[in-house]
Amino acid sequence: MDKQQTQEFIARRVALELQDGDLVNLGIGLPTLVANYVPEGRDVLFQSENGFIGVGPAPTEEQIDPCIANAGAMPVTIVPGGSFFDSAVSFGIIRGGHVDVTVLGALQVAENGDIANYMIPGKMVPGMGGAMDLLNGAKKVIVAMEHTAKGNPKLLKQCTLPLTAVNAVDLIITEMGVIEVTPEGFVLIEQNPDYTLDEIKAATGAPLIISAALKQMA
Amino acid sequence: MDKQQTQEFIARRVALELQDGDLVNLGIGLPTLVANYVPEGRDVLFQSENGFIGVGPAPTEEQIDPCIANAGAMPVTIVPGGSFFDSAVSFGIIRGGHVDVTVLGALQVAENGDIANYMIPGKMVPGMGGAMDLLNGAKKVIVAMEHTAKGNPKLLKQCTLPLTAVNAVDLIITEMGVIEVTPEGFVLIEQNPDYTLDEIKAATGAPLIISAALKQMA
Amino acid sequence: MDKLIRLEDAVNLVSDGDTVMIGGFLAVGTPERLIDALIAKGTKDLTLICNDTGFVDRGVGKMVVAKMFKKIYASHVGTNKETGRQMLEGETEVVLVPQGTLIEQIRAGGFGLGGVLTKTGLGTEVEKGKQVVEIDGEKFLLEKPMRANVALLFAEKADVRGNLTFHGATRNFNTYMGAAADISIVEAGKVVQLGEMCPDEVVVPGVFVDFVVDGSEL
Amino acid sequence: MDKLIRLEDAVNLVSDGDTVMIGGFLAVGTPERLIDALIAKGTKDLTLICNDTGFVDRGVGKMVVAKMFKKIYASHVGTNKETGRQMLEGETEVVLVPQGTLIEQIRAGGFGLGGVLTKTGLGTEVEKGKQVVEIDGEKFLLEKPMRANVALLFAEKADVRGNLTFHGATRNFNTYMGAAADISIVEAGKVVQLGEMCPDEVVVPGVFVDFVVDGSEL
Repeated sequence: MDKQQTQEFIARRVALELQDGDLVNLGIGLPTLVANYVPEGRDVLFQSENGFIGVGPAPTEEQIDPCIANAGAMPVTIVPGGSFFDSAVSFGIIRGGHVDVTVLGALQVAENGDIANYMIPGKMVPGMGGAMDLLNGAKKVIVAMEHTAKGNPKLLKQCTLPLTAVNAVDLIITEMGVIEVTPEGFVLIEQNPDYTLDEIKAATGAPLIISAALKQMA
Repeated sequence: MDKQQTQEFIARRVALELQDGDLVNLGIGLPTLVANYVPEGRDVLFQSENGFIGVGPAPTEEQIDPCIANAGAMPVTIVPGGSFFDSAVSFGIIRGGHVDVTVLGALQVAENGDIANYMIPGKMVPGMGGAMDLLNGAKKVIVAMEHTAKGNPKLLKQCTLPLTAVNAVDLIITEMGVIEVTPEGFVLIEQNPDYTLDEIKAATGAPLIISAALKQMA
Repeated sequence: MDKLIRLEDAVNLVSDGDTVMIGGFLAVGTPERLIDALIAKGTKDLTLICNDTGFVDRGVGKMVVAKMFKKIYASHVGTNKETGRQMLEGETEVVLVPQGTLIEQIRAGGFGLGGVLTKTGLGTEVEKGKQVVEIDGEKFLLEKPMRANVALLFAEKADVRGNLTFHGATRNFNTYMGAAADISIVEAGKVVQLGEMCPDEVVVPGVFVDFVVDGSEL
Repeated sequence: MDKLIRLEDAVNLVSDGDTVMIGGFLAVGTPERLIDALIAKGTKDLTLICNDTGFVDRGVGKMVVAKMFKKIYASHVGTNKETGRQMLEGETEVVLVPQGTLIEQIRAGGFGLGGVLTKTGLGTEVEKGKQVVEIDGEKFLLEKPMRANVALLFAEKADVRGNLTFHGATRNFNTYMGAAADISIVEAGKVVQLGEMCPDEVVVPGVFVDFVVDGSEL
């Protein structure tokens, strides 16, 4: 798989996690792709933290409205039944636990659910945007990312970068598999058959428990 | 003066305190009458804490809209340029210091500005409604009331009833005069010539300083 | 997600012993049909969170007369003599809460905030038993978030997704109670279909609304 | 109170060294004309409070390029390389604030609340140097209110009293910054006369707006 195929593979698997009636917030980058793979007939609404519920598909040239953009400043549309609101309501929705699922990328995830995804000191300091609020407030936090960065593990015993939130991640979905964050640590519950268990373990910087009910990654 | 004339006399004097551009919140009862005496040409807006700015005159029979009532549940109108909002915004306006003047009644006012106006334990316990927030948040607090209750002073060295707020009152306007609450205590700055200074002092339950610039009550 | 529900089914969502938030301000913006149906059903031992207790024959006051509450949180109960009687005779516990504090406590409960820091109530009986937090030398009262099992709300118009709009002074507490309750039910004066409400027009997004009763059919 | 003001007079309300709040989210809902006029005037040593720093050629980012800020509070600066350069080279101090915390701090500043109690940022660098308050055994970070000398805002439509309405995702921080600033100036896409805006339609009441610049005339 090339990078784009890898990202699409991950996004497709994440989409299966979304349940009927869910309100979902997608981070920038790979997570945004998830919207393209929501299973047919499943009623899912997307929130954009800059101020609306009901993020729709990209507009046609004629549909573009400069006032309707997502949290990454990309032009989008709003679906029927959507609504606009301000940042205070938007983060009331997020902080108050009204978002069912958030899907975010990460630089590092620790086996206790700690996550680092907003800065590399001295190098890249974009800021946390809404990520800290999402990680604290969303009912379920899914990290969608490539398993390693330039061959280095991103799933670790402890994060070395500044944390975005402690104890926040529930599920990690990568091109290698689906990993639950449990009190016992990382548990592999689905395996991409393109990778052996040894390969996945080698790419993971913390002990990886293999679920007794391990399934093939959908 | 009978009771009604007394109340109108007080309300008329209170109205002179309102400045051009002021946002004003009027309590129930006597304070409500103040709206009738705003000096010609003075641009004053009234806030109703149940959720709007721009309280207008009482509606005609045909104008009555059950959704437009003041904080005392009396039908009112809204003036052009008015706006409706919820209680969170309404008390953001109040608590945040955006109300220039509030006019409230009182059971007791102490010489340090303490005020009691929401309950008589065991007898009358209506509740504070928005009064505690108004007393803490409004830029200027005017108490409009009769000077005594059944002959008993309401201006006291200390309140004996449960307080609505401490150190909150700026000005007291009664049928006898206009009294400033200062660090030195009550200062009479205007006198209703219908009462002698001795009568006013006798009706006041705390020392009353007579201003060197004492004026006749307008 | 069509959120329409029949009135009979809606009232079955309220159980004996529940804490209920009910919108409205002196019976303006109160869900009268939901209240009537609850009274007919005879739910009991409820705890009420509401701005006031309305009138004996209007608003939430009808439920007071029907003795449905064991405890009441309100800012004002003076317009309903039955509340006063029950309170003074010890039949019902009444906790008086400043209006601006009450709406912020509800907002905090719905928006995932740890509490409210306000000067309102400092130095009064409201302060008793509560934590005072000093911030940069200034004192603030810490008021805790409020939540409920069920919220009963009124709106002028709802769409089938539960997006709401309002007319006049009916917003009051209706805008935040839905966020702060496990289940929120809106009695809408009118219901419109998906896409018939402009997303710019929405005052309360449907994420805070679980069920809508079409008031125009009652 | 007609609040209309000319663009030239508006920018003279901002002084060197001021703290300015500027509405908008990645240049959606940003007052571009006010920004251009400020840049032309050459104000300096400002402290900025804004969701982000936009782009080098759009939104508040143009002011970053013009080196008008000595300090910046924002949730995200990653879309503007010049902010990153100034930050890493020590030219401009950048304080990263979680987005949901930032809007609540502004709301608290405008609404007279003592602070914000949130779980967001606990266990991260955001927590450093801040008070942690324990409420019923749960920990919350105490974030202080924010205020500014001047707020520069954008709205789709304003009436001459400063009542505002919005379109699309342009509300973001524009709804609360006016309350939190000593002087607030709105660049409105369109201005309507007194009585031409329905009071039900108002999103931000004019009490939070001091001046309106008619953007349709620019």
